[in-house]
Amino acid sequence: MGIIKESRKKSPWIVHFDCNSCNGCDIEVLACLTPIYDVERFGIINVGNPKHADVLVVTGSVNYRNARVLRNIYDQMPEPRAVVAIGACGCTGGIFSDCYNVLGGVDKVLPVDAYVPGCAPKPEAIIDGIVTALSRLEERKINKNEVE
Amino acid sequence: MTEYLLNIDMHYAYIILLTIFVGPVVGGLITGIDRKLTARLQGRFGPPILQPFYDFFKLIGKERFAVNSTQMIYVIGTLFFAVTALIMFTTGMDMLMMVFVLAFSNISLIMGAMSVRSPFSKIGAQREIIQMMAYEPVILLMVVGIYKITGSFMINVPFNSYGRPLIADLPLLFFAFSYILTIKLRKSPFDYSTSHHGHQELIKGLTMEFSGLQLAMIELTHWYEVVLLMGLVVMFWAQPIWAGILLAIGIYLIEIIIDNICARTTWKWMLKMTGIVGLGTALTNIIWLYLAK
Amino acid sequence: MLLPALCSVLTLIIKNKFFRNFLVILTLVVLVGSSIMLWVQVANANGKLTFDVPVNIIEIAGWVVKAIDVAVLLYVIFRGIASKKGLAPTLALIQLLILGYFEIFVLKGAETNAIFVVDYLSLVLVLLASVIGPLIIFFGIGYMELHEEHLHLKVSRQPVFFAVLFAFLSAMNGIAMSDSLVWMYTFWEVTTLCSFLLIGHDQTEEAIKNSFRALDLNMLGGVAFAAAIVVIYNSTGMISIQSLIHNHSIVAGGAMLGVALLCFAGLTKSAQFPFQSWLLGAMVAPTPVSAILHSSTMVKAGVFIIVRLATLLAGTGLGNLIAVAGGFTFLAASAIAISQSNGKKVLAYSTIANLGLIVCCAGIGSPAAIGAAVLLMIYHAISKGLLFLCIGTIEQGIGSRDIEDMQGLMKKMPYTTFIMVIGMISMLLPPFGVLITKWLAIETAVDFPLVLILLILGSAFTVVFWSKWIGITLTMSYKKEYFIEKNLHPSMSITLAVLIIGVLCATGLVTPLFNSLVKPYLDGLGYSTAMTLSSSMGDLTVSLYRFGTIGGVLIGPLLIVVLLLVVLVPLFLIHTRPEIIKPPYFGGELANNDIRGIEFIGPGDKVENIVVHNYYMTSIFGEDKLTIWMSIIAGAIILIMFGVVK
Amino acid sequence: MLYNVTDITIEGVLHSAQDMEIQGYRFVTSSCVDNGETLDIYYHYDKDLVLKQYKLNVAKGITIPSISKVFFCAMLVENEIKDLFGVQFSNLVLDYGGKLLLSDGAPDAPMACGGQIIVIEKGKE
Amino acid sequence: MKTKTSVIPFGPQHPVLPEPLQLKLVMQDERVIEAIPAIGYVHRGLEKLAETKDMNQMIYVVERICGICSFMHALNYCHGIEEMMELQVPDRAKYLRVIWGEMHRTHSHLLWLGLLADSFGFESLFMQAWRARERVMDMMEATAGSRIMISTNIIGGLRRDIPADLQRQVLDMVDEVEREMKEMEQVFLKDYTVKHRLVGVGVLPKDIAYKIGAVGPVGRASGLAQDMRSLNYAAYKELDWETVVENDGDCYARTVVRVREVYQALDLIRQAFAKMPEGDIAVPVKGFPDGEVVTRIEQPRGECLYYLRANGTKNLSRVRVRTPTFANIPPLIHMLPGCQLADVPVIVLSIDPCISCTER
Amino acid sequence: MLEMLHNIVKNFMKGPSTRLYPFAIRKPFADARGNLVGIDEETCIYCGMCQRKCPADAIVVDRATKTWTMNPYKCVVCGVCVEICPKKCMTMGESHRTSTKKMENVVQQKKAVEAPPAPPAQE
Ligand code: NFV
Ligand code: SF4
Ligand code: SF4
Ligand code: SF4
Repeated sequence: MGIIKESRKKSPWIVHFDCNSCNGCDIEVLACLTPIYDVERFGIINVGNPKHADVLVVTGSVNYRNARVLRNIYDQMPEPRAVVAIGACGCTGGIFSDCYNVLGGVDKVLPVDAYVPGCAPKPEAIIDGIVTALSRLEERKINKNEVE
Repeated sequence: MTEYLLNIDMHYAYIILLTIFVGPVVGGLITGIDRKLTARLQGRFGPPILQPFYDFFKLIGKERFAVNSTQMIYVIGTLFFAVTALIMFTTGMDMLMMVFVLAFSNISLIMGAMSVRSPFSKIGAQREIIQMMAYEPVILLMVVGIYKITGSFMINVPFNSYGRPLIADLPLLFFAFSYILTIKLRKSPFDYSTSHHGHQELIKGLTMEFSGLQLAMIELTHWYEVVLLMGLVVMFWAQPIWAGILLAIGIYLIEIIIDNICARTTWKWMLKMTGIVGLGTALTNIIWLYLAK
Repeated sequence: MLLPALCSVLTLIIKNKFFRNFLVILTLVVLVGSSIMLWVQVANANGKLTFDVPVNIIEIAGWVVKAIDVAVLLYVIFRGIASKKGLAPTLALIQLLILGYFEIFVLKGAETNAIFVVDYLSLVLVLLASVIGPLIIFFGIGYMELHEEHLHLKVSRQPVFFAVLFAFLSAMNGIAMSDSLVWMYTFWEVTTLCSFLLIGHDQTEEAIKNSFRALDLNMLGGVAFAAAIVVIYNSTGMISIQSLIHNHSIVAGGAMLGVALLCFAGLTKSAQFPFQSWLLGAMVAPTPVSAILHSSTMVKAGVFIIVRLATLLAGTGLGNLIAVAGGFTFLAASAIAISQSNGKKVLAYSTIANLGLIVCCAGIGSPAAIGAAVLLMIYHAISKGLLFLCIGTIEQGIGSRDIEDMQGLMKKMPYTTFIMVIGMISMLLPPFGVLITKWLAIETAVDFPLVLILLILGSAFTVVFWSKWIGITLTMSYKKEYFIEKNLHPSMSITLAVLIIGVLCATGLVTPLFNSLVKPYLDGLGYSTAMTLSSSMGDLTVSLYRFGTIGGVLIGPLLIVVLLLVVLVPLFLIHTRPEIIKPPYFGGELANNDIRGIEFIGPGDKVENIVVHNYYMTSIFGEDKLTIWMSIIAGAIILIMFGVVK
Repeated sequence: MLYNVTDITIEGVLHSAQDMEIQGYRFVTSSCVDNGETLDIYYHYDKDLVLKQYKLNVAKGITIPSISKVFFCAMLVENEIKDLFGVQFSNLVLDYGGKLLLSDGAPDAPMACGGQIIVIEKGKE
Repeated sequence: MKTKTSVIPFGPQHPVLPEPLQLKLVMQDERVIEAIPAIGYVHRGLEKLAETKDMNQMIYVVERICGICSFMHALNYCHGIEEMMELQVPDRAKYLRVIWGEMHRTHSHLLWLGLLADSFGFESLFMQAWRARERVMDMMEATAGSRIMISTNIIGGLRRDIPADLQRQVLDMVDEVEREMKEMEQVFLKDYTVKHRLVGVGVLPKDIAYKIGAVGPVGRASGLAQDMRSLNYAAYKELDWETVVENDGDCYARTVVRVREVYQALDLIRQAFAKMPEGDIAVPVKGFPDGEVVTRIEQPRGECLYYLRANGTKNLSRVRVRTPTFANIPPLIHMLPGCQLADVPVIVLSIDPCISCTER
Repeated sequence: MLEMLHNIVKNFMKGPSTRLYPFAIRKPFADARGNLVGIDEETCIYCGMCQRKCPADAIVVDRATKTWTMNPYKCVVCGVCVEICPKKCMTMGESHRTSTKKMENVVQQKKAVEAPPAPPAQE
């Protein structure tokens, strides 16, 4: 299935979830979609719906409340899927890692495939990050859950 | 005529095969060009033209998961009936029946969306029903208008035997049809039930709960539908055929432009406007035909 | 025809349940058998079976009939006065007066020598009444048991119930076959009375109120009918329907008023706007009653008479107006149905709408339209009967007839739901009969722009309420424990099965059906080349006499595709079976991985239930808003109708 | 510096709010500070860009009357104080039950003094 | 007939909400009859960090309350401490603060205009707004070294100056954005479909707006002439500007207010450059503050209140932030009931919600 | 409805304004804070000033082993350390740090001392 494998890399649809992000990373993710950076060149669309998405882009650190949401969104994405953690917060919690309501980086909850450092990372860096994560999309892991 | 109809020979087999296989290629290309052009209109670089196909193949290769085990049946239903409608079109059958079959395709999708408990897909389905309520009458009136001047419901008549371009007699109906084309193509300002860009209150609405292969098939259905709708546009200027194709290209361009210069409105507004503009013009045209007789 | 009447008496007497049931079943079988026999006879008699009876017997029978009639009217007056309702007795009184006047002062000589004439149209009605009717009664055996259980009745009122039902059926057969208007009128009144009794069967306050409403409106129709007889006889000297419809020239003048009056009676009986309210009220009755009223009998009697007169209506102003009235009812009822969440009411409105469509076709009166009307009568009867029974079953299952409560019904009562969904689809989608007739209707209505628009808009609305309903029943909730369809009474499940098979067969056999029932009728009317629905090699084409083939579908090539699909789809489905079942998307706040997809975590971390209802758009299509306006418009149309015939 | 500060007692909370409402003040917000044993709660009001503060000093554990009946917008900040300082409010119009900002797993009343800063990953560096 | 109501969760993950905010919507058909917001998805608890980070480090923390109004948070914080310590910030720094502050306002409003366009499905307009915004971001990077967290505020002044050649570039940017804004204004304020989505939607009458505590553009669109810039901070006293007020109180009025504020901000940048004196950009800070202070400044979304309490050590004992969105959520609860589902995103966005600000 | 037409036609005529990153990389602005590259091991005196001033606690300076460890995934690129360093031995790069699949610390050590292998920042 060469063509499918090839296509996977050419059409990574993203779903963006803002955990504890301060919006800085957030708007930089959105800025990637705008004419100046236009990630649709790579087939990237922000679909907003985990069920359609291939790449989960997470900005910000994880707290007690959004951890369950993050988990749930990830659960609803079909394999193959990748997770990109954006910004210092997404990677480790950054400047907030000492806060009482911060669990830490995204990797506390999900397996992360690419870490994008910076605060806030530039759109260029975010594009890099998504591209880095693409290799994860090539292989398709099957997670056998119960089938009704 | 009856002879012609009843004669099932290889001729049909070829047409059917051609429809099934070439249809989506054309549809996909149209979508690709649409996306590229849209990007350019927004001052972006845009995706490659083959992007829809990448998307399609990627979706096929995704993990198959569903919210319930019946979803796939509805998806097959919608795909099948869309293909059937297109086949009915290419083999020149009854237009009215084709419209019904197309509606069935749509209803199948609605059923699929309603078969899950997700609020977004359910509300999307409700809106889709409302949209259907808005555009079905116009399409039916279009069919009637065509019947009025050609004396037949058969699609092959305007293509083969009726000499004049339909648009000469049905300019207003053509306008009404282009108007609802925006609804059918799910373009702004009428993309209520699902939009190309998921940034609306229902996210992806109708297609919310379909993923992977199912979504790919819905996309495929959409391509067939696009081809069919464009075919209907061509029908308005079927002789010479290139004029019709030019017409279709022109209409599609206008659709893209409209998509880019309009905000999404609300369905109440759509109902009102389709009632006034769509039905109004279509009716005017038909009444005019009656009077002209 | 006498058989059901006899049986009616018997059931009344026999108190033993088992024996009664046996009797009911027996009668049913005989009834079905005899109606099929009748078909054979009709076919042999070249489409017109006349029962010639010696004059003296007619005399006697005539007196019997008149006696029945007077008895009915007196009973109505009695009941009306007993429960202090003024309108119905008054109307009954008027009828008595008219009738008396007619008998004494107007009528001269023998009425007609053939009291019963069965042509294909009558045959259709007889078949409907005595095949679907009995089936519904059969269903009623199981249903009524449960029903009475629910009501905690001490003394079973079933004997009365079945007796009335049978009386009803015999009256229906009477309507279908009588040739004399007077006879028909009698049976007409009997159906009115029976429906009154049936609607009031549960004896609740609402039931009684509604039964009187039904009585009032139908009595109004009865007055019209009675008046029609007088008018027609006065101007043409005829009282035989057959001679009436074959004498276009005679009915030109004053008799047209009579025809209009007959149509008026038909409109009331078929619950067209503005007379729809009785049919809606009839929903309080036990479900088999609604089913029987809506599908095969009562209302069908109404449209029957209009279809009967269709040849007279064709091309006249009256006909056009009737078509408009029908089309308008179709539109209005469909629109209001959108705002209804009570399943039975939706069905009721849909019935009204479909009857509107039939009336509309009859009003157009062109042969193709008549063909469509007859076909629709058949299909509608089967599908609607089925749907009513389904909803009755469901109501007993889940204790509600509200559409919203049917969420996930597919998991709760798969058998019934499956059948019901097919039934609903058959009302809506290709390739089922109702749609085919709708298609025919549109194709034939193409010369009447106003009617056409009404039909087109109406069918758009139809799509809305059906698909909402289908959608909601198909919603899946995931737990097996929801299954509650354990002890379905055999009579109920069998009936459903038979009916759904009927729906499927009738669909698969459109052309044979058309050719053996409808086309002969059209031929009998003298439209031999009027319309053909040919189906050589499975293709369906419609030809109209003026245009030749105007439309058609090549079923052949499609059939190949379908066959391929039948093989491929299961394979495909197996191949693409979902690997995982996952809950729906709730914006990320799904609670406890709830696979049913009901719970989400709301504000303050509280677990709450998601509720999604269908849209009813009450602000646009609300019953209370539309009914008045629609009724006013419809009333106006009817007034104009009488204006036209003047 | 802080100007226009008036001290009030717990009885004066509602009264001062009603007073402010009558005088046409706008409720800006309240701020809570933990002094160890007691809490300072400031009610900030504004009129024509001039701030006016009421300062309430209460011991911990005392239920404070909510002013959300007077100023609906106080509902949010009172819920927040409830979350972060563990203060109870009576008659809240919309009560999130201590779950406005925090979820299960998060520390109780984290902003209250003596509440340990939860140091995650400190040792790992 | 009994009324049928649907209950659905709107968010927290939802593409029209760039940030996690959940609304529990109770609807009848598509008419919302009740809306209850749930927040807490972005709560970090950074006010507590004041106890471990010293007051200088705290600048970078409060700056990261929000990536859109980051500079303003730092400004408010620094301004508070300067007031406590009675520091006299050099004039040039004051003007520079105005410039960066207004650049932030410009980009924030452009961002909002884009998101608004997106919320009613006007993708090309979204693209245009964000393209214009990108020019501001470029200048931010050129002048301060970073696009979002420009981190130029320090207690007592600023870290960075804007040299003359950059000033010219910034002015070019101002001209260009103004040009783009003129084009977009036509669409935002005149386009039929856009007006159809905005006019009369989410109406907040003046008295209710005041009572319920609406601030910033939301308040100003309802006729409340309150703009914290007329308080004495930065150099706004020396500049010539007027509070933008509209009276309709609907989403359209809010759009108008923000569009006009973009022009106003651009104008203020020009003025500030013209009036900016030469000189130092920071004063040295000695010692630690003591006491308490409340400062308020006008952020893009409205009035932001800082309550600071210091105890004479390098750590502040309390930093309390009340952000404009926090104040604008009650108006949101008030506006949503009665609207259509399709208008929910528009109304939610019309307060320009910034959840990370709200929850800190 | 036609107000936007003007704009999109203009967009179309002007051609895309997209920066074709990564095929064409724009020169970063002067003095941009792209990423904290690291220190000059030889100049650094391992005083720990940067560690104390860093708001994100991203730097750990070990005086004893003369190691300077920085977690680039925690650093918020504020530039405080660069400014505060008494030796001005740190470099702030103008371009951004690229993303990686694993997080790794930047560890720098005075040459004289044996360098321990770089441990991953997190599991
Ligand atoms: N709300 C808010 Fe802010 C602003 N303006 C502020 O304090 O953006 Ni995130
Ligand atoms: S990394 Fe920086 S910009 Fe990104 S969310 Fe964290 S603080 Fe905000
Ligand atoms: S402050 Fe400079 S000299 Fe001191 S340890 Fe850090 S890098 Fe080395
Ligand atoms: S740049 Fe800022 S955050 Fe990064 S190491 Fe230096 S001081 Fe720490």
